[in-house]
Amino acid sequence: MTDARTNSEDYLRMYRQMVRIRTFEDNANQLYLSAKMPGLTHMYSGEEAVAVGICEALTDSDRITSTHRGHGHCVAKGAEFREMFCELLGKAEGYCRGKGGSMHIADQSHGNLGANAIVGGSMGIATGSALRAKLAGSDDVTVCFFGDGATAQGLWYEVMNMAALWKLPVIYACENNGYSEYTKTEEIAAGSITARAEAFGIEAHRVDGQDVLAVNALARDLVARARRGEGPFFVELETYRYHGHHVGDINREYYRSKEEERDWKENRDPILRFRGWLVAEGIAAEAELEAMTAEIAEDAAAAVAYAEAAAYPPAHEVDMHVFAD
Amino acid sequence: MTDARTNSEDYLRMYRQMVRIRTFEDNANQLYLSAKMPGLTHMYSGEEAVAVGICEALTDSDRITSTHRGHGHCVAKGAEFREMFCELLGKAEGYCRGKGGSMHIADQSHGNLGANAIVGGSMGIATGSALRAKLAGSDDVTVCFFGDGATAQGLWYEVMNMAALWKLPVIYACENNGYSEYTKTEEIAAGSITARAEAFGIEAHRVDGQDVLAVNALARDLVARARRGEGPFFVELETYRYHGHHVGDINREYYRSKEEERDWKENRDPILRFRGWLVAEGIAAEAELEAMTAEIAEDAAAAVAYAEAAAYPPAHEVDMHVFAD
Amino acid sequence: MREITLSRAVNEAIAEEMRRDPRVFLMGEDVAEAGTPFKVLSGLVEEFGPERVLDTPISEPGFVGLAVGAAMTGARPVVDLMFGDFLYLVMDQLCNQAAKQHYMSGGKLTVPMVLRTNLGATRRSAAQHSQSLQALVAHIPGLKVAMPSSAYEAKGLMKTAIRDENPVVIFEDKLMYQDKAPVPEAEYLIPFGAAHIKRPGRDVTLIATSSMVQVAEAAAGTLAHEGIEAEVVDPRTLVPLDEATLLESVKRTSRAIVIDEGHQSYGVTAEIASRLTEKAFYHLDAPVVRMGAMDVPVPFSPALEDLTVPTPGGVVETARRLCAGELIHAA
Amino acid sequence: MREITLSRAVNEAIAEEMRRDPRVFLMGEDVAEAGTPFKVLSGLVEEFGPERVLDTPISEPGFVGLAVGAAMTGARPVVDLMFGDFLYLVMDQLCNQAAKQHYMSGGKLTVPMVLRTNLGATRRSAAQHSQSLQALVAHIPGLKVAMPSSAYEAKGLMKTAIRDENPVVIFEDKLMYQDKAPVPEAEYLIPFGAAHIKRPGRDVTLIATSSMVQVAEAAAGTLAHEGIEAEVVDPRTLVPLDEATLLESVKRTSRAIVIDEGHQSYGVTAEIASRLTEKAFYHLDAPVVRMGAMDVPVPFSPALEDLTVPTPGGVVETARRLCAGELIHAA
Ligand SMILES: Cc1ncc(C[n+]2csc(CCOP(=O)(O)OP(=O)(O)O)c2C)c(N)n1
Ligand SMILES: Cc1ncc(C[n+]2csc(CCOP(=O)(O)OP(=O)(O)O)c2C)c(N)n1
Ligand SMILES: [Mg+2]
Ligand SMILES: [Mg+2]
Repeated sequence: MTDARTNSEDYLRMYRQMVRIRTFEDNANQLYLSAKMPGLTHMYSGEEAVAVGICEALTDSDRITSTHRGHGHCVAKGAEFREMFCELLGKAEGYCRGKGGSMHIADQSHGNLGANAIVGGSMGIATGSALRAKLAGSDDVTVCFFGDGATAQGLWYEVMNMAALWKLPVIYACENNGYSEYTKTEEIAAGSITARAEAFGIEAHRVDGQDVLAVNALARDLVARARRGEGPFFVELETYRYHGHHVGDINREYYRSKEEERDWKENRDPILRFRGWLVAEGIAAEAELEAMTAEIAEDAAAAVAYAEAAAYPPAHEVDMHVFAD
Repeated sequence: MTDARTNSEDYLRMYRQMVRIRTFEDNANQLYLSAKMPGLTHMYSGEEAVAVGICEALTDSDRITSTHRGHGHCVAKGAEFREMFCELLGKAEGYCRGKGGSMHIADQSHGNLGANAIVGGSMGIATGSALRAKLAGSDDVTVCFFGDGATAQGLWYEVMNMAALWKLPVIYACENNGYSEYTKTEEIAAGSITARAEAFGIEAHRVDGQDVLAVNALARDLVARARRGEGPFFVELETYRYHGHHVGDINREYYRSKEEERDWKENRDPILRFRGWLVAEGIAAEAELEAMTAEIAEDAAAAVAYAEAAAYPPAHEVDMHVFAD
Repeated sequence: MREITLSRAVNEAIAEEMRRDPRVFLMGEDVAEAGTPFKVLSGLVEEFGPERVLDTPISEPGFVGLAVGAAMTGARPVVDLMFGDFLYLVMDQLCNQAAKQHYMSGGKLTVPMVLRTNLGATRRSAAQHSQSLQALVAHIPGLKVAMPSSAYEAKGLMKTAIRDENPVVIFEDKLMYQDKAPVPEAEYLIPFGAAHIKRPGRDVTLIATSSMVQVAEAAAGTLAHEGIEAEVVDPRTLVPLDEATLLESVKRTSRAIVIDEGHQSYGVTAEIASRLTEKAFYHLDAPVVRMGAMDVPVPFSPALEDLTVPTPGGVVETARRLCAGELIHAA
Repeated sequence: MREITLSRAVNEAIAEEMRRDPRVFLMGEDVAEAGTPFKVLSGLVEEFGPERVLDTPISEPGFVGLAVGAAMTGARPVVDLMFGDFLYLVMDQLCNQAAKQHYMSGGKLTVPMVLRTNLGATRRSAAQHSQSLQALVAHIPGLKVAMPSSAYEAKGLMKTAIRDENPVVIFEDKLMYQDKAPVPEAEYLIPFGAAHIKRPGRDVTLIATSSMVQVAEAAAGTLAHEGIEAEVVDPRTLVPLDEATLLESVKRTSRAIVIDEGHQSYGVTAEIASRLTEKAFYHLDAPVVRMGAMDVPVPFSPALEDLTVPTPGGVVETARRLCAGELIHAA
């Protein structure tokens, strides 16, 4: 497994997944700007190396829980554009038959237990999935994604305590993008985030979230160890979101500067960095990567077109799925 | 202030307060055993040095929040036996006109914001009291008492974060008596409790909760510093409860041994230890302390008798106090 | 038939289901060796081991969250919430997460979990350990709500709850744990949404939930001596609610009193009374009478606490006036 | 009279009270520079400074707890809870702590705090950002509950809430923040427990809360063209509830529809309908009709979401049938 992920095919797959996320988000943003998408949505652009680096270390039987900023996790865990765009537009062919939308997109088939519109709301779910694995003697691992802002939710400490006491195969992955909504992390988080996990006896790591290889190497190691019962683990991933908090957050200079945004985009972009490396290492030629990007753009455009033309769920579905039989 | 507390008068007052707590609890337990007390109650016996050591470092304008095991804090913060027993028996002259009972006893006049039947339930209240002090420019300090079991409540981490960010004059005092109900602390608390506070940048201390002088010295120091804006602080106090989790918890050998109980009572009793020291240092003679104990016993007996004879609140009070005007 | 306590009945139900289905497990505070403070679960850890009977830290939101995640991925957790008053702590996990997963995922995810908790005042446990909060969860689509009124219902409803594919909240009356009732040795289940006529009568329908069924039955006994035949109906589940049986009874008697131990205002009695009024308006001789707990926090003092809940005496008096036509003039 | 938005009205109310009383302060997520995601509080931090307009971490139970403690010791916090759906997270602090302190302490402690939050679906925000949870808090003794229906009420009720000695929960309709209404320049307060007849009429009473008042008014407009004069009554506060005004109207019109955006079952409409039925039974031509939101989690898809809430068209249709006597046969 470790070997398998170090070959070119895997590198290219990681690259492809990162570009797929970026492309998905660009299209989703466009849908919003052209008033074709109902509601608001939170862009993952800039954070691609986190979702991809981690999810590439997982199999379909491993589970993840996602957040309000969940498209990246969903793509990285194996979801298809078509069902995703359908869901974002509230169409019947969406992953959740249009009932969930962006903030609740889930993809059972690939082990994505769903985005969550309650900050920190999935921390219990992820830990419970790991508990189930342990009780059932199954060796799957669950990754719980959440943002830096979510570390303020008391729930995290409650579930970390149980995960540590019971040695559960769960990895808490904190995407520290420096902000929760319109507030800088340092204004709302005292002390040290890694120390908070360590206080429960949980091994904690910090990693550059813009470096997909570093993220993936760490993730592969921790996933393997978690499978062997050495979990839980905590990882803080330093990253950045390019867009506003949500698609409607356009004027954001009152809380962060254009220079800061430019710096991250120009100097630390996870896709550009990885692309440079792939080319420098001779793993892929520029032209090959261009072609891949173009192909993904076409896929996305086709999926968007499909979703736009797709049908809404029929009225009678409104009171279906309240209860399972 | 610091000096004032090092003289004999203060030592004797601390001793008296510890004996008053023990005596109160013995009477409360008796009331339960003789079926004169409605409901259940949680005995503080064994933990007297914690409440007294800390509350003796406070003034009436300082606030405390208490727990389900709250009689000790109430006495230590200055409450009277009579109003306390009336409250425990549900009588109109109780601190809360009989409406609160043991688990909600509060004594506004001495800054006791009340016991709480929700484990950890007062952590927000204490921190909010400290926030009010800071906003109002007042120099009072708030102490938040809670048990080791309460460290499992997520609320604690949420309020510690805010207390640390805003430098609030609050002291979190964790009475670690080794058990939450019928479970040992180590079975339900991973890692280190002091490290959990430290992770938020909060200065943390551990102290022998059976040594009233050590507790008081630390408390005086931290209270003074908190008044100067150097808070918040965390203190873990190692202590032990002599009775069961509540008065009805009689057969407890399935979760803790008689030897363990005997060891704490015989070798680490906070009252016996302090008494030995007072006599050895020549601060008080045995006879003097005996007399004090006897006087307290009489006070308590009189208060119990008074409370037993006192009137219940009249029926029309049942729907009073739902709303304040 | 043998008689067992409500406590024993719950214990048997869980044990039987744990034997039947290895995915079922139990979690909560002091559920293992201690068997809960009410001793309801004694013996289970000995039979099923500490892996399936998990003592948790005092982290209600946390362990309910774990149960949701375990249920979503194939386990069938039964969670013990020591006091119904702690529901407030777990509302997000229960109502934002568990209740909505199936719907939000368009039917793909399911959350087959049971939250066992309790209700009931007059135990001198004061305002934070005496509440009857069934109305809060009954209001949230996606949750089923069961209210056993005796050992018999407690066993049959618990078994159904554990087999249900949805999150179910069961409220036991903490004052009834030692009450005995006939419970068959042979396995049985009680379906959800099937009200039970506990006592037939023609003059007035007493619809009572959980703890209040005993109150209604005691009242019916007294009323019988006065020649008033009260029918006692136990809905057994609030969600789903068996409207048909309730309506059938009320249409026959023309008079109804709804009794529930939750606070009266914005509570369970309002919903049941409204449904009866909407669908049996012209059969009613007088407005449906609601008897909930007073709209006050539960006071500690015995002198006050007993005034806050419906009593047999109060029900008798109300039924008497209702049948005498006196309540007609009120409206 | 000048017209201002609901958002502006809330802002003015809070600013005026903060100027008047130095004990009043504001806390919540992104309330300072950002002025909340809805921009309701813009400008306040500039006037009152970051000590009185406190940005909190994303710790709802924590900061509501802080507000309770601050209120118990002399401050008067106004807490911003960004979405009404987050109420589940703060229920313990709100319902076990804030609501009960005054009673449990025998009248000695008070908790003068305001929790500002919102309600309302059809914003395409899906199941966890669209709920209308007023029934949950209205059920808990010790909490007052206000439901402003326009900028005018939003200002007057907010000022009253801040001066109240008790915990008050105010639900604003998040779809109405930009709606304008006439609001006097001069100071005014709206007392709690005083319903307002928004539009007089003799044929049917439409009792509507918050967001649903607009729906009722739109329906009344349409009905007027058909010769049906609907009276629109806005209770303005659920706790205390102005029963007298509601009853007076219903006794006059003999027909009532209660409209609220919370889920219908075990919700607000049941309580109001029950009180009307209990006290105006013999004045009613037909059972009081309830129109709440469907008992489903709020779906994301616009095609479904719009079906879940009461609409003017739905109210018109119901009122028409009610006035034509058609609903009589239903019961
Ligand atoms: C419990 C809860 N509180 C508040 C919000 C509103 N909210 C949505 S996203 C967000 C910020 C989250 O920050 P972070 O966890 O760092 O994630 P990021 O958006 O940066 O990815 C907030 C406050 C919410 N959805 N849930
Ligand atoms: C939120 C909540 N959960 C559970 C309980 C039941 N309970 C009462 S006391 C207690 C143990 C508390 O342990 P600890 O905090 O160590 O205090 P101690 O009793 O040891 O003083 C528990 C679980 C409660 N009252 N509140
Ligand atoms: Mg962030
Ligand atoms: Mg303890």
